[in-house]
Amino acid sequence: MVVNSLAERYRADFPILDQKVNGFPLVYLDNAASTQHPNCVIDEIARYYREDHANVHRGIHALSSRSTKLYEDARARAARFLGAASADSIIFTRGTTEGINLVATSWGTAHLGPGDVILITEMEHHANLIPWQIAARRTGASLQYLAVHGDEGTIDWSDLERLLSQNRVRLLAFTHISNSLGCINPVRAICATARRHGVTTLVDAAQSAGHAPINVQELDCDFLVFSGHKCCGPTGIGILYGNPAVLDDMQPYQFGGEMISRVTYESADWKPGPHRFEAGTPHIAGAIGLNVAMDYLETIGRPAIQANDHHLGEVAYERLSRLPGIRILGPRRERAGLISFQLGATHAHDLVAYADQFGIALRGGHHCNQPLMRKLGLQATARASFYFYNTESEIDRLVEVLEAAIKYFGA
Amino acid sequence: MVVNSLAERYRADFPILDQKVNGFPLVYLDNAASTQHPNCVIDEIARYYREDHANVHRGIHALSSRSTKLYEDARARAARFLGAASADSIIFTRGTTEGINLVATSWGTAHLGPGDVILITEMEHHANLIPWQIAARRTGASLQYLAVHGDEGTIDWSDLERLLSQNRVRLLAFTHISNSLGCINPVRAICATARRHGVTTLVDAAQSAGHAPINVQELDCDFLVFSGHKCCGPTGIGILYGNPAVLDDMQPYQFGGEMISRVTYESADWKPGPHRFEAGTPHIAGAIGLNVAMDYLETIGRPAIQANDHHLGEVAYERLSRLPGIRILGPRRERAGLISFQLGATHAHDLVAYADQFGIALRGGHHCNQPLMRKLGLQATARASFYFYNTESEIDRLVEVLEAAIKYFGA
Amino acid sequence: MEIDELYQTIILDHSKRPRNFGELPPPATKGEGYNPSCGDEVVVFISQSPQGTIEQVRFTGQACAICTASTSLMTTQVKGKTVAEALGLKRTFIDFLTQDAIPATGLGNLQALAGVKKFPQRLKCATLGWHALEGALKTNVG
Amino acid sequence: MEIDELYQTIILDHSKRPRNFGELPPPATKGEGYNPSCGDEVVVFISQSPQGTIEQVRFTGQACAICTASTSLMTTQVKGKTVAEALGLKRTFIDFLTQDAIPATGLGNLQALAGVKKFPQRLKCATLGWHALEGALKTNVG
Ligand SMILES: Cc1ncc(COP(=O)(O)O)c(C=O)c1O
Ligand SMILES: Cc1ncc(COP(=O)(O)O)c(C=O)c1O
Repeated sequence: MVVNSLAERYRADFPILDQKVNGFPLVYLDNAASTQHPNCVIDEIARYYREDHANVHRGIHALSSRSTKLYEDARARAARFLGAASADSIIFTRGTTEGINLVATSWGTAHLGPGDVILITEMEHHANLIPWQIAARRTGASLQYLAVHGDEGTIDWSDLERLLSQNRVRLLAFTHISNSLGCINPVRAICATARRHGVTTLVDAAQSAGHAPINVQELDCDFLVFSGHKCCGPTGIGILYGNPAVLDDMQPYQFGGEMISRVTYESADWKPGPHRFEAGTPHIAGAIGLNVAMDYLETIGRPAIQANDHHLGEVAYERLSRLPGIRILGPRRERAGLISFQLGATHAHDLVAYADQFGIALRGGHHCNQPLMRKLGLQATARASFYFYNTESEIDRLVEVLEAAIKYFGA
Repeated sequence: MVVNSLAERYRADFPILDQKVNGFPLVYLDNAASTQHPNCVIDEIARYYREDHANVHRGIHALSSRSTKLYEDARARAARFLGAASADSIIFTRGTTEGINLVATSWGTAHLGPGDVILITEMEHHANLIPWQIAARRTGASLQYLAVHGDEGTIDWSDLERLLSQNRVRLLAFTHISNSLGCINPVRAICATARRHGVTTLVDAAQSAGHAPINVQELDCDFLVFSGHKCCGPTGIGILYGNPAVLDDMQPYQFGGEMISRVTYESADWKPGPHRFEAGTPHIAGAIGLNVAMDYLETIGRPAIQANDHHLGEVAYERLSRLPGIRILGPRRERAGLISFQLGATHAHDLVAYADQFGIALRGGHHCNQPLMRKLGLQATARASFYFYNTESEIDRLVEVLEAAIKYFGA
Repeated sequence: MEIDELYQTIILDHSKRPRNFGELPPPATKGEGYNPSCGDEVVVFISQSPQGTIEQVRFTGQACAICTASTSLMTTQVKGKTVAEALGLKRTFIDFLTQDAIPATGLGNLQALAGVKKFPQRLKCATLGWHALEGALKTNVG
Repeated sequence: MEIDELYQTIILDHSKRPRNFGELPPPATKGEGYNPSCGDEVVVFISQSPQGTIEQVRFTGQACAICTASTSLMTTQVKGKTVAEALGLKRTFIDFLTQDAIPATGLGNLQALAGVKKFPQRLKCATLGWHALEGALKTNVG
């Protein structure tokens, strides 16, 4: 059975998809790097600049009030999108990377010291790895890893209990969906275990916020981060959710206007709430565009997107696994809508360049997972990643072109 | 003589200006907080999302190459816009505030220590003040101020020589144009003095980059920062220029994808050049929009914009100074295109709310200059700030409405 | 014209000639209100009777017309009330300004601030004095 | 079709059967090239004659077809050249790939990489081996 109902209904909303690349219809399979934008998001950004733009917060004239309202509406929407109890838990960032850096700096500096352990997994994106290496170096804490096993990329989560009992773990940071393995980590169970041990948790939801329903209160995590551009939103904007219990006593990350309460030549103190973490003029148009993107995704429904992802992921796995010499990373079942693979001795760069000549956009490289790639004995993989506007026939097209590539580059 | 040639030629490019606010034609005089956007900038952002968007750098498919090219073209344009010798000196940030925080953290931590002095002026925006308070606290350096004298806001720059001789000053950070006084500091002479003493310089060009020609090689500064949204560009994007001599050995600010060279589970090292300072997916659409904005400003010509600013600034000074009970900050002549004032006992908030009822957008408050306001015995001022699309008749309208406000709130 | 909805005659009157302006000496307690975005500052002083009612109330500060008038009007309303009544009035007043269709029952002159409903940016101005009052009420007499 | 411009027959041939593949023992010097964005890695080994010409050149590594072929072709071209000649050829080659209308004079087989001009994202791949060569040439024999 061919299930393409989401693509049938929503694909036309994405003007960029309706183009030819190198003479072939574009098949955009690089969604894990960045998704595309529906007309409603693009139009709202333009409308905002045409009708409402002014700086926020400090102004009481009409445009400034409108901008402030739109900006704060976006914050309230993000709270609903994540199931947060209050908009005060929502901090606007540039994206996932900045969110994690903010936590590593502001929370890390205050709560980590010699003897403490930061625990992450071996499958973390560089964004959820290097900030912790640096935090460890700065504070004297040590960084430990939950091991990833085999090409399936399994983590033995029962190990977590042991590691948390035997070490003074202060923070557990892990990805919800792996951007190179496509596996889905059991966030709720993991956070529950961490909670029992009094360990603070950070969930990297870069690959999941636009792909699966998320409720931070049910997940019971302390921090959760994602990027707008990976869920139909503008570039340069992202969200950091912080549990009020941890956020309230956190020091600011950057310093400047908007975030202060009282400033003298000698010292300054800070506003309460999320504003403390948003120094300077924020990316107003970004927040406003993200609001529309989140609204759009809610209209489609993230459970439907998730089901579609699973389906496309499994279909891709089935069809790609028949290719001679292919090595696929990640689990066969219950996988996210992305698939990372190596094809014989052909280098990922050549595959991606080849596919591009037929209009197919893949990504090739280490996907910001260098240490994991090295551990798996790989330098690079090619990756196809889907969103709800992709179709099964695009997967067929991918298989066709990969078959041709095998002939082209084969010995 | 009424000189409105720039407004006559360019005002129609700004769709937002053609609207009524509270039944009156909008008179937008809040440009120091954020400027408006010409159609070409808005259209390019939309075009980018409709035709070319993908993540940059890591990809070799067509959309990603186009995005990367557009993004790097913007960097090259910013280098030309600032007269920098190489695009490698240009770092994309969220804005002025982030640029200064980056320098205060990455440069400050490495170069400041007990006994060292950071020198700034008393007229700095919170963005160029609080980061240095924090850097001083973290490194044991001390923060000293060049005094501002009187309502004119004069700084006795001859004092600089003395301060630099008598103290171990490591960094001199100062604003080019003051956002509350409207005075213009002699950047070139200041940087030359600092250079003689081997002092690193940072120029806050938030209020000047879009208003005056800037050539970092002629100014001979080490760092210069500005925000896109204050010069017709998108929100969420800004530029940090760094002199290669200081940039090359600076440590990164944030950590994650795009900025690394080699990563293992134990450690990581960094890419050379500006990429080292741009962790994670950047604000691609922001950089691309800013490119168009800079191009647009170059077409008009910043010398012309500067002359227009001076003219509007002096006209405003003349006409406002006739109002009874007015107190105007900043110099009478050679002023930038902004004017900050207090009107009798009427609080700035009331003035601004009143003006808004007649379609005039002013800003009221401390303009992120709390300590300076306190020093001048003020809590808040109202501020009118101009750009090339403003006209003299808008100043007349402002005067009219302020006269009515005096009657309305007067004792 | 809308501006007159915000600055009703009584508001302009109270802002130009604030009632109960001044300080109270200890053992009166005081509470401060500060609005960082515009610099408004008010300090509210109260003295309580042995029965726990508000005996005297005064305020000082530098603030915009809305803030000054709202604080001035507040002082005229809370005198003689118990702590609980005063805090109840604060809630009613804030609800009146922030929620739709809340009747102005019991608000008296404070109704004059109804215009703030249309100017949400001024909400902080209109409530600053009340927050200072709450501070003063919650300060224990030492 | 454009793809064949990039992967000319000679490129595919050199990528599948790289020439001079392998290591050279000391006192040969080596230079490394690494492209973080895709993981391409090459190591180039050279030994010099007493006259200062390149006597032997080998390379190892794991890289894409463009990088492997370009490095393989490079090894066939620089053998017997002086250090200055080899570095000059590097410059000519890079200019050829990055600038318009540069004639391919003296590039020989290296011309097969002309397709890279249309694929600027692959420039790093095509030049990585040359950077490694430069590293090897500039390493002092200890
Ligand atoms: C002189 C000056 N410096 C710094 C800033 C901060 O700029 P941004 O808020 O865009 O980071 C501003 C603008 O508010 C300014 O006027
Ligand atoms: C799992 C994961 N974490 C973090 C990131 C970094 O996101 P960004 O580049 O938007 O900051 C990505 C995307 O590249 C990702 O896939």
